[in-house]
This record gives sequence, structure tokens and C-alpha cells, in this order.
Amino acid sequence: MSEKMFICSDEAVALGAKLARPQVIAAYPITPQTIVVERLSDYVEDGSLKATYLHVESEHSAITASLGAASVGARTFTATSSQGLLYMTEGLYYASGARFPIVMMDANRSLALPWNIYGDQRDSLSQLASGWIQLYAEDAQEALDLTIQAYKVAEDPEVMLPVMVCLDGFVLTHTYEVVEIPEQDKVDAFIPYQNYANKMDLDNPTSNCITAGPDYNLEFHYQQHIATLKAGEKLIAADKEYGELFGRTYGGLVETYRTDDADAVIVTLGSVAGTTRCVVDALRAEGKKVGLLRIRCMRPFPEKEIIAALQHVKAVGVLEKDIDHGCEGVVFTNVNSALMRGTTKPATFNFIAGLGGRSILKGDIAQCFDKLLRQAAGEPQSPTVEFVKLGC
Amino acid sequence: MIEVRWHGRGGQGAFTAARLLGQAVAIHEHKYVQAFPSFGPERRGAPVLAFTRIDDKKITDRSEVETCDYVVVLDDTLYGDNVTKGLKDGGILVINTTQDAAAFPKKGDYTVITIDATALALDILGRPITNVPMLAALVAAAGTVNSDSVLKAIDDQLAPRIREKNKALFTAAYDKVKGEL
Amino acid sequence: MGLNAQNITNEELFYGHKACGGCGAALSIRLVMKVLGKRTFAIVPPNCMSTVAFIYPSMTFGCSGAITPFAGTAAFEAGVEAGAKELGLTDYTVVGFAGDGGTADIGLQSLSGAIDRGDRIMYICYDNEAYMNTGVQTSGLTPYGAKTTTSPAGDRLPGNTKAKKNVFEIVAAHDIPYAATASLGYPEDLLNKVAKAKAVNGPSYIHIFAPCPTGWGCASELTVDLAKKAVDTGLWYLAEYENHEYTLNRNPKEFGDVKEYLKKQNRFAHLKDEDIAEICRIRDAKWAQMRTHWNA
Amino acid sequence: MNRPQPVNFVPPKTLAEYPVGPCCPSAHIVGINAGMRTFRPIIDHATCVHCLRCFLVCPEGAIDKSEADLEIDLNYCKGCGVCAHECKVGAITLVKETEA
Repeated sequence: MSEKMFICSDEAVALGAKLARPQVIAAYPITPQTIVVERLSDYVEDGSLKATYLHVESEHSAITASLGAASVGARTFTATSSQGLLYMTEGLYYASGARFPIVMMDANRSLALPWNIYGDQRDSLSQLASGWIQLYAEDAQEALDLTIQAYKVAEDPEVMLPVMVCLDGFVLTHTYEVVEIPEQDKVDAFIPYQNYANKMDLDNPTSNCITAGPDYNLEFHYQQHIATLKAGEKLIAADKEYGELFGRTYGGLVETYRTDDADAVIVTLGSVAGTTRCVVDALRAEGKKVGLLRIRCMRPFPEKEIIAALQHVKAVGVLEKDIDHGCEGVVFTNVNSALMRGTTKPATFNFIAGLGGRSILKGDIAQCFDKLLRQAAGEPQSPTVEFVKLGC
Repeated sequence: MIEVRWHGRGGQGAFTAARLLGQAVAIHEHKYVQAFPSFGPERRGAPVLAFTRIDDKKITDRSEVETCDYVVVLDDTLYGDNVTKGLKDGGILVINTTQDAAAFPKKGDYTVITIDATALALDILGRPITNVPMLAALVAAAGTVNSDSVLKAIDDQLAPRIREKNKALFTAAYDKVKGEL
Repeated sequence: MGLNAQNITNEELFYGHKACGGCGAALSIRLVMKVLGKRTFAIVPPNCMSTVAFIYPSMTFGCSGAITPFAGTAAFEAGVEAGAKELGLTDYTVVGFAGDGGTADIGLQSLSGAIDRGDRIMYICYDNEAYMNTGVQTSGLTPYGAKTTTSPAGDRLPGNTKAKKNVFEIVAAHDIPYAATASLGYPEDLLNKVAKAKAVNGPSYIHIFAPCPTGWGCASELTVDLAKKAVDTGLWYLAEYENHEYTLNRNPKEFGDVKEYLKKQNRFAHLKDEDIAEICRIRDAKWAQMRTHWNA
Repeated sequence: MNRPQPVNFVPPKTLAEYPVGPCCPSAHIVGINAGMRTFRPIIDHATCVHCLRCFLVCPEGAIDKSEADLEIDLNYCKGCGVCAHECKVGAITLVKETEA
């Protein structure tokens, strides 16, 4: 029987990681990720998880030690946040380039400067090009489930790529809720340990993480691109299989909510999607045709799904907790680019909110919908990137 | 949905109270719950907030708590406008104080419950830790949560060496408030 | 009897590389690998050696190997060791080969962390006294008076104005189980120190003085000769740290001719007599300290 | 001669032929380095005392000690001259490659 626990998302991720039985954990503490690494070190100490926990001296070493562990075929887990993720950047590219199926939790947190420990998504969204599969959880249950599913996708022989499971700092990491804990034997059956084809092997020595000059470099990147796209299909399959085993599915790369007949849809990711869902229900009760599209997977980018769900919508707003200064939100760039490939293109608007932990209230989201509904009603709205609740 | 806001100072255990309530209703009454602290670094003595959200259906709202049904104040020196802000009509304000409810003039149509939780805590625990008696006061005043569920939650969550005393403290505070209602 | 040319294996585990002729770094790796054998994970940060050894499809290590991020040689090794241990592998060595910059500068943090944790890894620093792979820039181990592309010599400056960072003692200060210095001029000494390090159940460190003819501006046949002269002139020293103690392996009564050593290298060609006097002063202060405090 | 030999490498043509990520079997040398050599070392076996100093200090490992007479793998000797310089009995001479 699965057990229910009242825990926070950090603890849920730690439990998910424990159930996945990583052989090596290398991590460095940073708020709001710390609870994850505290719990994991507890599990190693009390013997409930047989693994080596490397107390490394920096995030750069956390990812580099993870590379080392994965390079010999050990299942590896790490976790970080914010500045720590940036400090890992070099290693992130190594991990994906080397095709090492490392799983990492990122507690989404703002980036300095201004210095700030609260939640926004500038950290992980700054690493979209790092070659990692990037997943966003909406709640603690999904955070746990994704941590387990991440290994399924990462270690698929056709994928062999690292996966980053992102969850909103504090709003998720420090919020307690009911989480159903899967049974260990079922998790073992879902993600059996498998040999990595690209590992270093003492009996058949290989050289790894090597140089490829101009004559071969492009092909390695093409291969990685194909594998990353493949990961999308694998995630959908993993979600389905997980549902059959554990009774929970999330619907693949995106989750749509009341979008079928919607005039206005907000696209967002992470925990703010839950709040948006409440707003959609409230506005629907008033007869307004609004919907939500939650992106669960930013890489590979669910272009096909986004076009299918949104190309007939009149106005689409992307609500995101990041900004590519001097341009627009990164999620907006991605969504817009996808929609350009559809047969029709909705009017699109970008809402920047929640930076540095600024609260996103239901009223704020309702105002975004208001703008979209005006556009949908034939009243053209300003396409300028809008900073929600700007105080100046 | 029921929303509870806890006012305390860093180190007083306001968030532990929010979580105990959550554990009680989530695990022992099978409801949906969120419990979360005011986010950020906690510094001993600094005013802190904690929240508990309870509902019969899955709670997807992740926004800040704007209005609440119950407000619990672990230390009456924290009392001020921010304590009564957002407290709904028909709601309950529970304050740890040596004063009467009349000392906290109402700014809306809510009930004020006072209890000298510090004295009870000093008597039973020997330390002025007031989160459990204040949780008891809330449970007694609100009547929406079974006190047995909270006692079980204390068993689940508190370290064995402080469990029994906290359960005794819970019962004492619960009985006191029930007796005065 | 210790290891020597007669009894060391004929098998080559670092072969066919594209390093410059007379490369001291390549010779360092070659000799170390002869002691470590094929059941080795060789971890190399981006430096001349990874550049010449790991260009697809030409692989010159005979054992398993990988390129690590520059700053993380020891961290990568720690991960390999942890993974190998958890997978139940036995009878293997994890070794890192980093240059002076990769050790004394950018890699120092991860080296310190790995030693502090007590990870069972070997770390080899091949010290050619500058960033050679990028075109001879000053590193923390560039000696006083050396001209590099970022420490030019002119009317105002004598080339590099700092003495070498003392990485051997920084490492020893962690109370590492085994650390040693070595020189390609004394290859048998090096082989035996590697054998000792291999047997350590914990971190070990060997700092090899390894000339770079290209970067130093000297004839390629002088690699081993200059490495020996560096020791004989007292500008480098052979020492060990184990059992919480320092031991000086060679304590020459008289030093060889410093000027003769320096003048064979274009990087020192500009030095005036007073600069050479300063080099000798730095040397003498170091030897006075070692002779006083270390076992000799 | 007992030295690693170059492999006959056929470049991958399809994606499936590429390794998973940039990795490759070790001891997989493609091509030779003889072109880097200006001078060729020649051992006078009559003078050689088999001290193996040259074998020990060759940066390439190109000197093979497995036979009675030392052999130089001219596929990989770069002609750096360390062997000749270090030979204590002067048994190795460097000859210009064009004249060898």
C-alpha cells in the first residue's frame, strides 16, 4: 500500500530521489534547495539509502562530481538553485553533451542582482540551451512523481540525457501538502538500473567527454538534438506507464485546462498554473471563455502540442517569472516561435510577473485575462511586454 | 476553503503549529491541506507568519493568503492592524495574552478568543513555547477539527521526549477554551 | 628494489599523442601510467594533454579516460571514485592529470575539497610553469623572472614578479596521507613516488616539474636535462609529505649554476644579474626553511 | 617491435554509427606522427650499454625495449632528441630526416 505523507516539495523530491536509489549524490547547500540535501544525507546516514553522499565544496564540483559518477555508470542525483545553477553552467553542458543521465532538482529562485532568495524562474530558464530535459512541477506530488519519471526518461537508451526537475522556490519547496508515496518495489520495477552504453569501462577502456573538431562536432550536436526530441515521446510514455502503475498521470508535455472553446488562454509553468486554474474557474463561472495551458516540459519544447492547443485561440498570454532584459520573457519567445509554425497565429501577449518572489494574486491573473479578452473581443491591446503590478 | 494565518516570532513555532494542524486534517481527516511559512530567512525573534489552507477538494491556489477565517497570534506584542487584516466576518481571532478580549477592540464582525498560553506552557512544559496551546485554542474555538486528530499529529510530528507533555498541554488549553465558550 | 627502467613495463598506455616534441607533460603522464597500469580512470581537464590525447577519433590513453571541466579535475575524480565504489568495482586507480594552472589556480578549490573529504584519488600536477595550451600565460606556478605573454619583460618589469605558489605545502596542509614533489630529471624517483601514491587508501598528490620546450623557449632535447638542473640548482626540490611530516629527499651540499640553467631558456634570456640574485635569494630562503623544519 | 599500432578508422556515415555522445575506444590511434620529425635518432647498438635511459625518458614512449636491441618506433618518434641528449655513452645520433 502506498503511504500518504504531509510533506513539503523539497521533502517530496528527496523521497522521490531515495525511491530511485541513486548510487551517488553530490550536492552543495543553497536556499531553498537545502531540505532536499538534508533529507538525502539523513537517508544515507540511517542506511535507508545505500549511496555515497559527496559533500562537495561548490556547485561547480557538485555537477562535476556528478559527471564523474555518471561517467562510470552510476545512477546520480544532485540538486541546486539560482546562483548555484549558474555556477554549474559549465558542467550542465558537459552532462548533456556527454549524454550522462544525471537527474537534478532545481529549486527555482531569482538571480542576483539585486540579490534575492525568493522564487522566480530566471535560473532554470537561463539554461534552456544547456541541453537538459527541463520539467516543471506544479505541486509536491508532481515533484515526487517527476523525480522518479526523470530517471525513466534520462536513462532511456534512445535518450541518455540529463533531466532537470524544476519547482518553485518556497511556494513549493517549503509548502507542506499531502503526498502519496509510491511503493519501493513498484518504483524498482519502473526504473530498473541499467548499464550506460557510454560509460567508462575498465575491461573495455574508452575515452569519454572527448574533443570533436569541426569535422565531427556538428554531427554530435545533431545526434543530441534528435535524442532531446525523442525525450518528449519518452516522457509521454513514462507518464502513461506511471499512471498505470501508480494511478497518477499528468498528460504529457503540456496540460490544457478548459482551452477547447477558449477565446483567451494563459500559458504558464510551475505553481502559478494552479492559481491560474482557480481564476479560469471563476471567470468561466461569469461566462468568460478562458483557459490555461501549463507547460510541463520546456525542453524538448512542446511545439506540436502548443500549436494544436492554441492556434485557434484569439488571444494568448504568456505569464512568466523571468525576463530576458531588452527582449521579452524567454517562455514567450519560445511560445511565439512555435505559434509562428501553426496555420493561424493568435495575438500573443507577454506578462512578466513574480520576479524576486513578488506575489502573483488571483486578481493579477484576472487582469491579464481581462487584457486578453478585450483583444479577443476586437479591441486591440498593446503588444508591449507588460510587467504585472509594476510599482512605478 | 478554510484559511488560517499564524502570527508569531521566529523560534516560537508558529509554522510548526500550522504544520501540525495540516498533518491532523490531511492525514487523520483526509482533507486537502497546504501549510507554509512566510518565505525567507527566519531570524529568531523577528515577526513571522505561517499559513494553513484546508479544503475538501484539491487546493491548486498558490497565491498569498489574502483573507482568512482564523487568525492565531502566539504573542500579543505582535497585535496590530496586520493581525486583523483580511480576517473575514464570522471569523475567529485567537490571541495569547493575559488580557481580556475587550483589550482587543474589534474592527470587524469576528470573535476574539484570549488565552494565557504562556502560563499554561510554563506550567506544563516549563518553557514558554506556545504553539501547541494556541493550536488547541484554535481547534476548541473553531470546532471544525477533531482534537484527537491533532493529538495524533503531535504523535506523528513531535520528538518522543516532548510528545506527552505537549499532548497534556494541548488538552489543558483545549479544555480551558472549551470551558469558557 | 624500487622501480627503474629495467623493471618497468614495456607497455605504453599513453601513446601516439600529438604533443610537441620533447613534451614534459606527455612524459609525465607516460611514466605515471606505466606504474598505474590499464585499470585506471585518467581524468584530464582541458589542457595540452587533453587536447593532444582525446581528439576524436584518435585516443592515446590506453586506459579509460575523460576530459573534465577545467576547475573540477579532483571533483570529477571524486565522482568516478564514488561511482566505481558503489558499482562494486575493485582494483583500479582514479588519477587526474592537471597542469600548473589547472592545479594552483582554477582547480585549487576542487582539489582542496577532495583531499578534505579523503576521497581515494590520485592527483598529478605536471608543472610547466605557465598556461601553455593557451599560449604561455602566467600561472600561479610561474617562477620569478619568467617572461610569459602576460608577464612581459621590459624596462619596468623583469617578467613575472611573484615566486611560485607553494601548492605542495598547501596540499600537505590538509594533512593529506601522501604528497610528493618530483622532477622528470629524476624519473626513477618519480616512478617510485607514483607507486607509493597508488597504494594510499585516500587522496595522494604528486607535483612533477615538467619542462615545456615550446613555452620555455629551449631546445626540445633539453626537457629532462633542465628538469634535473632545476633540482640541482635548488630551484626545485624533491620532497614528500607523509605521516604528518615533511621529508626532503635530496639535500645538495652545493647548488648547481643557476645562471647556466636560466640562460638555456628564452623565457629568462632578459634577466639581469640583479634579477638572478633575486631568484637565488628566493631559493635560499626556501631552502633555509626546509632544512630547518623538514626531515632531511 | 611491440608498440601500439594505428587503427584503420572508417568515419561514421550515419547517425547510428556515431557513439552515444563524444566517446571512443581508448588506445585508438589514427594516423602517425612521423611527419613531426626533422631529425631521426639512430641507435648504434654496438655502443649501446642497454642502460634504458633513452627508453625511460622518451616523451613518446617510442623506444621499445622488448628485443635484445632497442628499437625506435619511427611512426611516432618526433625526433625531439631527448634520447640522444640523455644517452650517457653517446650511442644515439640524430640524422636529418632528409638524409636518413
